[in-house]
This record gives sequence, C-alpha cells and structure tokens, in this order.
Amino acid sequence: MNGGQDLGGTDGHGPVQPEPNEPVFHAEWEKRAFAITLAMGMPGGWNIDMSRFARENRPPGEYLAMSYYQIWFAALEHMTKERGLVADDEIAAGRSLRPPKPVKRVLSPADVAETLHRGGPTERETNTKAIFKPGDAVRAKNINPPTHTRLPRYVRGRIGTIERVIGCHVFPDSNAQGAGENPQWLYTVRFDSRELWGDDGDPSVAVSIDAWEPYLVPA
Amino acid sequence: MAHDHDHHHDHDHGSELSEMQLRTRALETILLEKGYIDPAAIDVLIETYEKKIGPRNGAQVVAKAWVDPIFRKWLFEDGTAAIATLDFGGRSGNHLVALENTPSVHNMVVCTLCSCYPWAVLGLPPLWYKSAPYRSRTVADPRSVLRDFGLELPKDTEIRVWDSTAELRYMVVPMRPPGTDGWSKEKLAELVTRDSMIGTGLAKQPRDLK
Amino acid sequence: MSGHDHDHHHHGHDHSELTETELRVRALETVLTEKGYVVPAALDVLIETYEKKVGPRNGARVVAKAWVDSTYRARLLKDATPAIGEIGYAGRQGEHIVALENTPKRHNMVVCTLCSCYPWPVLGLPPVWYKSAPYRSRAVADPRGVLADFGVRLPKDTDIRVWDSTAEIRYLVIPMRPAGTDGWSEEKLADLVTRDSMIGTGLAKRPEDLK
Amino acid sequence: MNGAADMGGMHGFGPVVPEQNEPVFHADWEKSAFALNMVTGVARLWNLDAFRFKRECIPPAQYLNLSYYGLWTVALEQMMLEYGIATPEELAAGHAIAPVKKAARMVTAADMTTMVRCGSPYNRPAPAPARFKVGDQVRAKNMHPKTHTRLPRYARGHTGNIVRVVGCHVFPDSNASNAGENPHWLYTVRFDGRELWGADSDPTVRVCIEAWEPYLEPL
Repeated sequence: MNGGQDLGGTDGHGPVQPEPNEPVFHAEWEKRAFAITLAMGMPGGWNIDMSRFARENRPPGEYLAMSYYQIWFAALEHMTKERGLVADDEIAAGRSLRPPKPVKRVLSPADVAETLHRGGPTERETNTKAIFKPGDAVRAKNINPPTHTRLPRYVRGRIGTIERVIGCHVFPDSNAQGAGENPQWLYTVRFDSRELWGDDGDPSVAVSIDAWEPYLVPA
Repeated sequence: MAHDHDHHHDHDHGSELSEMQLRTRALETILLEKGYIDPAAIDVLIETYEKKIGPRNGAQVVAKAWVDPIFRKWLFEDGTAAIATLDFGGRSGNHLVALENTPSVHNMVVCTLCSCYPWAVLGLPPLWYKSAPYRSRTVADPRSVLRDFGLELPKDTEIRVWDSTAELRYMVVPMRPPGTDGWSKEKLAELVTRDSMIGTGLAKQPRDLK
Repeated sequence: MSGHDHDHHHHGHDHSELTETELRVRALETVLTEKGYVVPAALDVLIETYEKKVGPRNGARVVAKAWVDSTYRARLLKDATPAIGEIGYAGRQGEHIVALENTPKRHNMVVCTLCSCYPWPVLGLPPVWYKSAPYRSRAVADPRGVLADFGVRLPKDTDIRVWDSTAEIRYLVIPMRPAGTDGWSEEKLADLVTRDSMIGTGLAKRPEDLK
Repeated sequence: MNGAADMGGMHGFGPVVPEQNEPVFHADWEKSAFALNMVTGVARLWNLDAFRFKRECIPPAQYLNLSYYGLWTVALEQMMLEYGIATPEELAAGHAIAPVKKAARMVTAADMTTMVRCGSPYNRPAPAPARFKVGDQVRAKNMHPKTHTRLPRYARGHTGNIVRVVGCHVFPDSNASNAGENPHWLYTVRFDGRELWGADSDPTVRVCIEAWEPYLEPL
C-alpha cells in the first residue's frame, strides 16, 4: 500500500537525530510490547508479512505521529482482536473475561533461545528457473496495490540492473494476505541515483533494493 | 483496515479549538496593532464568503447553460468570459474552465496538492474536498470515491479527473435531468447541487424537490 | 526547512503518551497471560536477550575477524550467513545476511525505507533514528546529507551505495580497517568497530579515539 | 518537495466523509484564520506560492494531523516570523511589542471588495512561443526538487497528451522561492489511468493536470 510507511524520498521530516548512549528500550512498556509481539507469533498464527501489513495499514498521519513500539503494539492489538484471541471489553477491563480459544503452541521460556536461533527462513525449494541474471537491465513495474507490497514507490517505473540472484523466497505480497507463500525468485537490483531522482540526483550515489520477480520486467 | 483505531480526520477540530482560537486571536491582534489590517476588511471578507458567494452562483451558470445553447457553447469555449457576464468575477475564478458531463464522460475535480477550488462560482470548499481521503484517492480510484457519495456510474462511463495543480479552476456542468422541459432558469438552478458541480454528485431529479 | 520550532514526535517517547500506552500494554499482557497465550517468563527471556546479550558487539567481532583473517573475509563476503554462523551468531532477522565491504572508492549504507529491517543477530535491535522518518525518507535520496547529520563527510568522488532492505536480506557493512592497527588482536580491533560503522552512517574508530 | 501535501495516490486515509449541512466555517477562529490569510496576501507581505510552500514544509506528521485552517494558521505564524512581521515574543504575548519593521500598507475593506471582485490573475505576456501544441505527446519529468513544485509525484515519469494550451503563467517553482515570476507556458496534460497506476487499474479513468513547460519533455 502507498501508506505512511513508504517513506523513501519524501521530504520535510527534518534532520536525523541520533541519541547519544541510546538505551535498547526507552520505557518498560516498550520491552513488554516487543516481547509480547515476538511471543504471540506462535499462538497467534500470523506470519511476518501479515504483521508488517497490520503495522502499515493505518492512516498515514496516525502512522507518522506514533512511536515505533506504539505501531508494533497497535498492530498486535489489531491482530489479536481480528483472530478473536482477545476482545475490546477484555482490553478495557484489563483482564480475561472469557475462556481462551485453542492455539497450536505457546512459547515457553526454555524455547526462546532455540526459536530465536532458528528464526524464520524464507528461502524455498523451486523447480522454476530465474528469468533474470546479473547484469540484466530491468524496469520495476508501476504497481500500486492497496495491499502489502515490498516494492517502494520511489523505484516504480525506473530502470535498474540485476546485481545478484538471491534465491527463491516467500512472496510477501501474497503471504501478507493469507494467500499462500507463493515463492518467487528474488533479486538485488541496483538503480542509479539520477534514474531515481532525476538530473539533480547525486551521480556518485546508487541505491539497491531486493525485488521479487513479479515486480520486474525486462528493460 | 485498522479502522478501530483513533483517526484524525480533518473535521475533528474539537481538541485544537481552544488553542487555535488563542493563536488566531494573537495574530489578529498583532496585525491590527501594527496597522496591517483594518478590522472592517476582515468583516467584509468573512461576510462575503460566508453569506454571499456560494454554490448558488455556479447553479445559475449551469441552469443558463441548460436553457441557452449559445451561452452553453461559449461556456465550454471560454468559461471565464462566459461566466463574467453573470457578474460574479472574483478570486480564484480568473481562469475558469467548464467541463461537460455527458452519458459517456463524467468529470470530477480535485486538488491533490492543496485545495484549489473555483471560489467565484462555488464559494469555499467543504471539508471533505480538502481532506486526505479525497485528495489521495480521487486520482487513483475515483469510482470508489463516488461510492463514498452513494454514486455508482455505469462501468463503461469514462471518468475524467481534473487535478487543479495550477491556477486553472474547474467547474463541472452536470447533465440536465429528464422531465424538466420548459422549466425556468430559477427552478432549474434548484436542481444543481454543489457536489454535482465538483463531480461527486449528479443534479437532482425533479422528484427530489419538495 | 521550516517548522522545526513546532512539536515533533521524533522519538515518540514523549511522557504524555507513556501512561496511556503503558496501561494498554499492561492490559493486553494481562489478558494474554490469563488466557495462557503467553508465559511471562518467556517474555523476560526475550527482553533479556535483546537488551543484554545480542548487540553490536557481535557484529564488531565479525568485522574484526574479517580484518585479520583474509580467508574468513573472503568467506564472509561470498556468503555471510554461514560465515557469521561460524562465530555462533544466527537466527531471527538474520536468516539471510549479506556483508558489504567498504573501500576507499565505495561506501555502503543500509536503510529500510518500508519498515525497520535490520540484522538483529549481529547488531541487536535498531536505534530509534534508524526507524525514524527522517532517516528512512532521506537515506535513499540524499545519503550525503544523512551522513552530514552524523558528522561524516566523504570525498566527493567516493561512490555511495545505499541498500534498501526491502526483502528478507539483512545487510552488514564491513567498515575499512583504520591505519595504525597492525598487529592488534581481534579483541582490541573489535573495540574500534562501532554500530554506526556497520550500518554505514559512521566509520570505524581510529586508534587515537580509544581512551 | 515530496511533502505531506502531495497526497495523490496515497492509501490508508479511509473513506471520504461528507458532512450534512456543512457550515462554511466550523468555528469563529476559522473565520479569522481565513480572513487573515487573505489580508496578508493583499498586503503583499509575500506571494501565494511562497505561502503554499510554507504550508507544505510543515513536517508530515504534524501536517497530517492538523485541520485545514490549523495548517493555514501554523504557516501564517511561520511566514510572519520569517518575513520579520512579528517576533516569537510577540506571537507568545499576542500583542505587538517591537515597532513595525516594514512600512505597513493598511488593507482596507475597500481593498478586500476589489480583491473579491477581481482576484489576482497569474497570466503574463509570453517571452517565447509555446513549445507544445494540443495533441502532442509529452512525458512529465522525473524531478524531485526540495522546493515548491506543482508537479505531483504520481505524474512524474509518465506519458500524457496536451489537451489545452492554457497560456503563459507565473512559474510557482521559482516564485515560491522569491526567485521571480519567471513566467512559462502552462498546459493541461491528460494521462490514462493505467499509465499512472499500472495495468490493473480502471481503464475508464483519465487524469488531467496543469503542467508548466519546464515540467515536460517531448516524446
């Protein structure tokens, strides 16, 4: 979606302000929000792409005015409610008002290290062949889906060069909608800055993105 | 959609109100004290746009175009000059272009970059015209915006969106409803809604008049 | 630019927000715990892991090893995920890592314009600025301007390569080894490797920067 | 600039919500905010393009959460400070403290009546013949100035047809930066919806924009 999250090349946000000696978390609730989000992946049954969409899918003004963990937390509330795991009245009461729905598994303290170590690899076996090879000129398609995509607006319609064939990976555009993993070849594509930003672009700058095959056409 | 979350649509100005009241009052006072403004000028302005100029002007243009084929032709050839004969004139009406709705083409007007609007014929724009939902979606998915207004057009109607990115101002001339033969200009003007001149609505039907 | 004297929400940890969000988080945690979906001790392990154990020190060890061991460096640049796994770092948000080598001619910088993708196993959780709108919007369009925000000024003819982590690849920048460090141990070299130098918004420290 | 004002094609703002029997103004302060902006414009304290640019420069998170007249007021305060009309102390006090810097030109009620009648035309004598004619195919340049422009992002890089030669008009890109009126030919350019939004979009949609000659290149 062309939402508040698609920030590449937008103006007016001011300078980057690194914080000296920044702590990992800025408040107790941030720790909880972070950990609950990770822990709920297992019983919640959603995938990373669904989580990303739940975060970005809100009015842009709201997105931009929220802090990072507020966005995470809002998505967590949304997904737990959407799946009927908790209800508004329970959140308002601050306690459980009805019995839980059965879930596959709950993350135990002993499982944490192993689960984190395993991570969530997205590479998949395939019988298909990659259409593009390094050095090929490609154009990023001009697509504007209202659903989740990982093709940022600033590269759409622009021409780049295949730099690396990464492998065949879960396709987020379909996985985010619960329409299956639908794995697709993934490439690193390099764009010249002037191609992206016009004649005023800095000629010494190039930008690479990772793009799934359905995002690309030969140029 | 995350519609269960708090939204900040443009029309929730309740929370800002007291603060904004103070801020505008401070500015007005400073400008008065420095002699940049005359309080009477402020009153004239507010009076003009709150009471005098509004969609009724545009409705007269449309009604005249419905009954007077020569005026109609002129209106589409040179909207600014044709409308000037009705003596509205005025700000944001210097370059007016009239757009003709037909059974095959439906026109819609938006300003994605700010809020450009033909003040001279329609007055000041409504909140929704200036809102993010309208400004973002009209150029990309005008049919869904029309649905927000309860309007469903035939699938094969061509939709022409006019994004007022410069100083041209657009007004839509809606189609004249059937069953209005022989009506006076004044009566016809009552059928012409503001939304029908922006393109988010159609003219009223005779039965809609009480 | 203007408007900077107005209220910003850069860091988002304004105190006014705290109480309301804090209450909501606590309510949700209680409900989920009571229903048995989450185990509080598991939450503590997660927090402990990312607050105390996993951090840029991991990445610094990878970089230091690459500086002293040319065969390791070659393995790292060829396929970073197993090379980093050799040192014992792997897992969530680091399933597919690519190492990017900075050279006098080329400077690499990593951003995620769409969200906040970041190589957790080697760098820990990202800092607030990495997730902020200013960084995400400007890094792809004006990386030199962003570097200036960090006080870094590169020669005009240095090529800047920005990597927008739009998919599941996570990038780790290998900064250039500073001069005057011949014969240093990996441990001591790792002290020179800052987090920002592994994102590309900084350079490695010089020996004189160590107190 | 690619600021929050450039909303065309963004997602996530929700439905359009028309208000029944909407009043012209929703509060008394809105009337003042409106009139103050008109008056300062007529007093020629600054030009309209510079004022538009000031509104767009409001950081997106703030821009998207302000009401319409709220934006006007914030921008007006900024302009007063920048052009030396008022000081921060005066804005805080709500009274004039320092003496007037510039010779004040009092705007009277009669001025306002004239302005309401005559407007402020933006067309200018043409310095050169128009480069394009009706029917010509043109491409909107892919440009990303940090300053004011009236070429929306969604049109950049796309191909359309000239449907009208409007005339020669003040060029806002330079006028907004107080770099002179620098008049250029202005055209209405029509784009096919699929050209702007991709092959999946509604084939019955066409979008017209006004584009100054420097925004366009021949095909």
